[in-house]
Amino acid sequence: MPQMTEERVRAGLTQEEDLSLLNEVSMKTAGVSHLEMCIQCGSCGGSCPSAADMDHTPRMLFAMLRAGMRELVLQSNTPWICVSCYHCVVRCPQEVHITDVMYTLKGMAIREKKFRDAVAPEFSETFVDMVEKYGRSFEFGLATRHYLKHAPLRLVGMSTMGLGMLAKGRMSMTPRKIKGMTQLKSILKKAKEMELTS
Amino acid sequence: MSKPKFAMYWSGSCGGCEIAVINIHEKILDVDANFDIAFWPVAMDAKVKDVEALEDGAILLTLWNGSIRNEENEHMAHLLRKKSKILVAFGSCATEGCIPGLANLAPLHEIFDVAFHTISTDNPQGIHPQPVTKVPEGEISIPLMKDRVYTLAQVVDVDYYMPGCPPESHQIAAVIDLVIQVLQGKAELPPKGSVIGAGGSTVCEECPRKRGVKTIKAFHRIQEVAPVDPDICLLEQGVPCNGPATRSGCDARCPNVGAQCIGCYGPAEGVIDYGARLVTAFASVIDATEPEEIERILDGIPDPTGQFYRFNLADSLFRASASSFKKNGQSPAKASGA
Amino acid sequence: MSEYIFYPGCSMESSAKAYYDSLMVIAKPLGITLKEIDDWNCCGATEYVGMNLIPAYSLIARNLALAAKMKNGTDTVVAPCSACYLNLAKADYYMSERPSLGEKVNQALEAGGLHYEAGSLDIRHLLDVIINDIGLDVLKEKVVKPLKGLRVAPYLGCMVPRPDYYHRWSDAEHPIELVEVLKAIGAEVIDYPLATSCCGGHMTQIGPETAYELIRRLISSADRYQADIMVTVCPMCQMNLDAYQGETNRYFGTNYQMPIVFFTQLIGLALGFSPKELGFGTEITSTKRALARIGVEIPEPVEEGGPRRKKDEGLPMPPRLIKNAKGKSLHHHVEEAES
Amino acid sequence: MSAETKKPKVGVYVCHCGTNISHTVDVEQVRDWAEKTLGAEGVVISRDYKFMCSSLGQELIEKDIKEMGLDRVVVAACSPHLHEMTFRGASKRAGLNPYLTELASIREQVSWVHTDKEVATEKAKAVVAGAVERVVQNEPLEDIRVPIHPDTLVVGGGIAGIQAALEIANAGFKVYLVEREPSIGGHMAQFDKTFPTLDCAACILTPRMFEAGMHPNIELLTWSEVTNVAGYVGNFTVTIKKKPRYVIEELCTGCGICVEKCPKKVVDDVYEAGLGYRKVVYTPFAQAVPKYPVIDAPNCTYFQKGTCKACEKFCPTNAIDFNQKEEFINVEVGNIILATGYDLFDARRVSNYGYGRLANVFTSIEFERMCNAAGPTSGNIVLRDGKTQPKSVGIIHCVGSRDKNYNNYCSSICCMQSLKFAHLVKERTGATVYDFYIDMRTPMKAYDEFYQRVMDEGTLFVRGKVAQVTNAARNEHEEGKLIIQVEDTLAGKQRRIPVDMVVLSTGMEPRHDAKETSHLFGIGCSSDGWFTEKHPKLDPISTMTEGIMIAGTATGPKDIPASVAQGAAAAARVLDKILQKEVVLEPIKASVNQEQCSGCRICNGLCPYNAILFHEDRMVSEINPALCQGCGTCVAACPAGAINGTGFSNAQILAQIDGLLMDVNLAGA
Amino acid sequence: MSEQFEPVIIGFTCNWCSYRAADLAGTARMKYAPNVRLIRLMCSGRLDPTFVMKALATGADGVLITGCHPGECHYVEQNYKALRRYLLLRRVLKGMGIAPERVKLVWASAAEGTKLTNEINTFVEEIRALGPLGWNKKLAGNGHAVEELAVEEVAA
Repeated sequence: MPQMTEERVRAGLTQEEDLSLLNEVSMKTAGVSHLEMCIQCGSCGGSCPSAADMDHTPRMLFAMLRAGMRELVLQSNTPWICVSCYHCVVRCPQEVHITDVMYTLKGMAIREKKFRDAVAPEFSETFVDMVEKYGRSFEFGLATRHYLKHAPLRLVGMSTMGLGMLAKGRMSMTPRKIKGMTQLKSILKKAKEMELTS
Repeated sequence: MSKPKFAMYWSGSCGGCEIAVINIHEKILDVDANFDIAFWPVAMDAKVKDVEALEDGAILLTLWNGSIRNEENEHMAHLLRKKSKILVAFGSCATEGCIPGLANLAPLHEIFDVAFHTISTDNPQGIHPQPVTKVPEGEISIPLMKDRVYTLAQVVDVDYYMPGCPPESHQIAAVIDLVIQVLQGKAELPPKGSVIGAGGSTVCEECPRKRGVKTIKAFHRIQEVAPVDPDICLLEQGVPCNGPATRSGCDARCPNVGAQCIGCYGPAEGVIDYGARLVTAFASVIDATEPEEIERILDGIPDPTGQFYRFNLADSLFRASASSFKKNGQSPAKASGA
Repeated sequence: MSEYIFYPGCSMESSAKAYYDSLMVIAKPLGITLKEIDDWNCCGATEYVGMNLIPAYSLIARNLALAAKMKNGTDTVVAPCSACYLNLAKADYYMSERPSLGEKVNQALEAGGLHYEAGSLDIRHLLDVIINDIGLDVLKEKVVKPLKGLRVAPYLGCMVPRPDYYHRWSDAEHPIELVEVLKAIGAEVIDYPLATSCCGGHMTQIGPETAYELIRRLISSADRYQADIMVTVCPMCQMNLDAYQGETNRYFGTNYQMPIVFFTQLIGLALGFSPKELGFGTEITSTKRALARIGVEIPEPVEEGGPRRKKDEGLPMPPRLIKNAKGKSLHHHVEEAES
Repeated sequence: MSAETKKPKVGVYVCHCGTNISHTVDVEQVRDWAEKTLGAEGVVISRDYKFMCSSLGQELIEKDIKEMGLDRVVVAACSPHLHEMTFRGASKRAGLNPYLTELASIREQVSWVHTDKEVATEKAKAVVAGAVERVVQNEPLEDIRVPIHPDTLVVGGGIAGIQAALEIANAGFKVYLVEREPSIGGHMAQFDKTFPTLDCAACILTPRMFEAGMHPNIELLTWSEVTNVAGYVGNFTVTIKKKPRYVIEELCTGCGICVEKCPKKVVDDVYEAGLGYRKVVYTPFAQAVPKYPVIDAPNCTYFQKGTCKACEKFCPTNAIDFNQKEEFINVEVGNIILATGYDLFDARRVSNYGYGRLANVFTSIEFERMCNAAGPTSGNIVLRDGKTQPKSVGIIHCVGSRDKNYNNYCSSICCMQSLKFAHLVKERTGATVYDFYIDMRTPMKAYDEFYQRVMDEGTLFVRGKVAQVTNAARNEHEEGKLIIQVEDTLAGKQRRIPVDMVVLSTGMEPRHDAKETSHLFGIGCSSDGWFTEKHPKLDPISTMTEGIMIAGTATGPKDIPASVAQGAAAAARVLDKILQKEVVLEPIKASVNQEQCSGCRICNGLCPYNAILFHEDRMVSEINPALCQGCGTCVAACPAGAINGTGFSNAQILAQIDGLLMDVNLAGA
Repeated sequence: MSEQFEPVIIGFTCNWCSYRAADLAGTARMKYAPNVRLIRLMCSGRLDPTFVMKALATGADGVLITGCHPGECHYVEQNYKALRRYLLLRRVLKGMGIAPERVKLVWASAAEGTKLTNEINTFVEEIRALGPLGWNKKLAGNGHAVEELAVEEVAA
């Protein structure tokens, strides 16, 4: 099995059948993840502002990746709790692209339908749908569709705030669509065909 | 006792070398006094068949001036080699290709195009020379061009080399004196393969300009340096003078009159590639360490290849540029008429 | 006059309208010309990159490709939104760091007749442009109404100083840029520890309890240090701290009333523009009380809240490390004490 | 052309190196090919052997030289850096000039780095052909012998430099010991206790300092710096700048009255690490060697304002001299030992640990001074307020070390230093001690036992790299404390631990001016800034530059015993050279063909050793072989082709190119 | 020809840095492309442009020059001289119609075995992409008929 050296990642040299779980995640992550360089120091888990709500600290996830515990990793809520604050990234002594690895794990969990709580994945999917439909994000549509599905009660609670936003002109009830939707669609279509190791 | 035979031949070159020989003034009488001029088309009528009729080695000394550009040149080189005891590559064209050698930067078809089909050529019918042309009287042919310019030594064995474009007349006179002394048993010939009529060092040796440790911040074309200091090394003034790498023997003619050496005497003794010496010499004295700064300074030499190989391209390690090797049906045999 | 290619981002059209309005108002006096990228699309926020790789980066790169077409004397793209800034910068950086990604993204872009050469644009956040291109001196010069007496908590959030691919910021955790800008417009800037901690990001949508705790930490810290107002450079941060403050209060049984506005809004006030044209009033948590403190009268200097360094007794402290924008440390001086 | 006069007789010897080479290279095939194909180039015999470097292998070569009259030898084996000397020695024993033997590296450059046997074998042939073509052009050379000056320069008066100086001086040879601070002693003089024995640092160091100060063979040059180094092994001329002390050493008795009377105090950034003050006229510490004080001119009131002169007024021996100027002296030495030590990592760079921002975060060196009875707190462990004893202390390992954001290497001493701190805190305050580590590294004698002792004392160990130290309290319990936020990786949970004091175990860094120093002495320096050893394992105290040794932390982090051992080892190497009285240099030198030199002077500015001189009278340049280091830059630069470089001549290299490309041209033919 | 083109590359190494890096790569059993054949010089400053031209004219497809990092030259600063010559040499090569990318200068310290192997691998791929130079074959032509040889176009 080829080692996931930095050179190989940069060059995108891989074959799916060669990949261990660690290497697979590394390959699917933007940039050079340096995941294999983790020394398990815990500076990520220590830095994380939302670690308290995670079932595993990021460090543990990396150890589990190394151990090939695919199911456990993809079921973990950790990537979904990640708030993209990048504290761990700048503190990591090994320059692991931790936040980007979290994104990769989310994507893998969605594709393999391994996530245990559907709220976050479906929020992402809704968001992506909106963007793919209009080319821009549509907060009102996103919020209503998301809350209707997952937190109808919260929608009621939130409505004061939402109405406030509407009243103050901070939320539009109609989406804005970009002109080049056809172009964007063909770009995304081609991109989806090419997903690195799908 | 008959006098030993002398020959001089002019192949691919401008003819300046022949003039240089004539420029030795009354010394030319010594040639006539000591030699029987067997073959010298510029100076007297002669036929190739007369040369062919000579015994091999019948000519004592042949001065060959010119590069090998076509098959006729090559044929004559082989002929005169066979008939001569001593064959001297005379002048820059014969020794290193000289200006004709710069043709090696372009493919043959481009050379033909430039020669026959550009605005500077008066050729209203667009005539393109053919190797063989049918005329009512039969077929006439002209010699085929070779793929590139060769030096004499690349085609036949050469005994001595005499550089210069052209060789300095006083050097020619000195060589003739030497040969006459050898004939008279008063001197010995130098070892085969020697460069004669020149020094072993480079032009700086003979250059009177003052020189110091060189650090160069910018290169300029000489006309952009105003005024050029008449007493200081040109290179130190930023003028890319080829003198440091060019064989001595010309008495530093150009630097003496305020022009930079352009390198007609070719490389110094033992040097393999003339241009490489200039690359390393000029680069070594640049006063910069950052790549961007170095590049900026190098921009002051707009055509390094042309400057470093003006006389020496055909004898360089590369011999020619990549494009001259291009396969494109440029040979006159294949080029169709206009 | 400095000209920039401008990527506003989706929020600027809606939830962060005040940011957009105030930016447009202050741009002219500060000499900033913004050429909006024609037909830009959403950067994908933190959601799209969490779904897939090539499509996400192609989505971002479409903007870069469109921006590159507009290069005309300037190759700087300015984004006011932290997430947009980071996504654009990240795509540019990763496309070079990992050429195989760059190639694939470009193959996708070609399907739309576009191409982007990684590294050909300079992607910068608005704050960076204001402090480094316009400069504090020019900013100070333009101030007509210094915000004397307004205690401001600078809140930079996460995605501007981190991960900072091109080392533009003085520090990833305690950067000085926003502080300097706020000082330049005369505000009293409080030194509280959480200026670059997280606002909760998208957790307000998908895991509100997590988000509320993060919001509480920020607001309570600013409050403890007696800030009148918090200032942000990011639509998401503003939205979370402002619009979800009520929810947070309900969740923890607290009663914070900490207004949060965009730094461009405060610059606008200092430059003499009216609150209305700067978008004041669109915030959910009212700025009324805080704003009343300025421009009315010169308030007494307020006792600085929070821990204070004692200088005259005890053991000497090393001077603070001041780093320049490239993160290099400037040499420190010898502290003197006459005996 | 000289080779054509007499056809050379080359022997080729291909080594299996056990299976190190033969595993990937078909050695027999290379052997046969060499004899067959390279016959035209002069190869008359080609052999293979299991271990060419063994005595039997060498005898094989010697026998062939003697019996077959070989005049050139190529050994295809390992890197010349390993065994070139070995095989040249074999040739020499057989009566062949050693420089007519070449080593072709088919192990490091072929068998170890390639996998395909066929391809590797072809490359090995090319490498052998290159060496054969080259060796034919080799010329016999004679080693150069130069006498060694018996004096030695030691740069740096820390424990490694002191040790080296004492060893040499005790053997009866003169040493100049140069130190840029006012006193020798180095970092060790700042410490309180040394791990793991808990010896008092001063108690074990000061006797050595005194010995060095009093030794008749040691000339101490403190408050001095080396500014120029000329010459070469055996014959260095070193220029040393003596900074003005403003105190006449001959008159000063070291009574200390001037220090007492000086009215101005400044923060002592050097000896007290910024934690305490010193006077403007000062000796860094009580046991300083030499005892003479120094006036810190930039901070001195007299130098600033032209008044005061309190020190001058009170000095009983009139030893103060405000007019002193810096002085440059030249010394001749045969060898140099660099023991220039390390700098501490600037902990402020790790902004998430709050040093410089949060008062009660201390660095290790601050903590050392705090623990030291002679330090600013008289040995009391207190908070920044100077009085409050901490009830809980957190000690953080690896600050600035093992971290790609700062230094990627392990500073090697921090674990033990942290354990020592933990012990001292416990011993002196009884406070709760937390020790945060990534990996506990205690590999030397009695080190792990010390770890266990500290564990036994009740220090609470947390395995995790601390994420941040903050004063942002989240609850009452954290209020007013420093909170250490960390993932306890053994528990798998994030923890926030409130403490009163944090000690950062900061790592070692190369001296900030290490690069300049390496240039000054012409030695190698890694991109980090640590000096490069000649061989990291087998010759850790030598450099690539003959005559210059390195010792102590200048080459990388190490503890006191290792530094002392290196100082002694470097001294032993120097003594070895002194006793040999002369040194043999490889005859790789450039020389100018005086006939061909045109005097263009292009080479003149290229030599960093000023070995090229220009004769104005004859208008030619000439190279001083004693100064020439053999880099060959001038050889490559000469536009007239008038400079020849022995050992790496144009003919040799061009022939090697022909050989390396032989297969390409054979295939084309 | 379906077979992959295997370039032949001559590498010039400095005795103090890159040659030792190559030794280190060997000792550490790092693997790299076998296309590069190394010549040891005492310093990159010894590199005469003649050597590069000779290698290219004699059949090499590329030349790799390696030296100590700027500021780390064993002989103080001679690597800068190598850098200057290299930059001018590239211009001359371009004039000769040879892609200047066929000659590459990289810095590698004695400790950088990995870097050296990476540089070698990268360079081999770059030369592979450029295709054969085959100057020796070009020169071997008989002077009459011009052989069919692929000639690279060099942008002006």
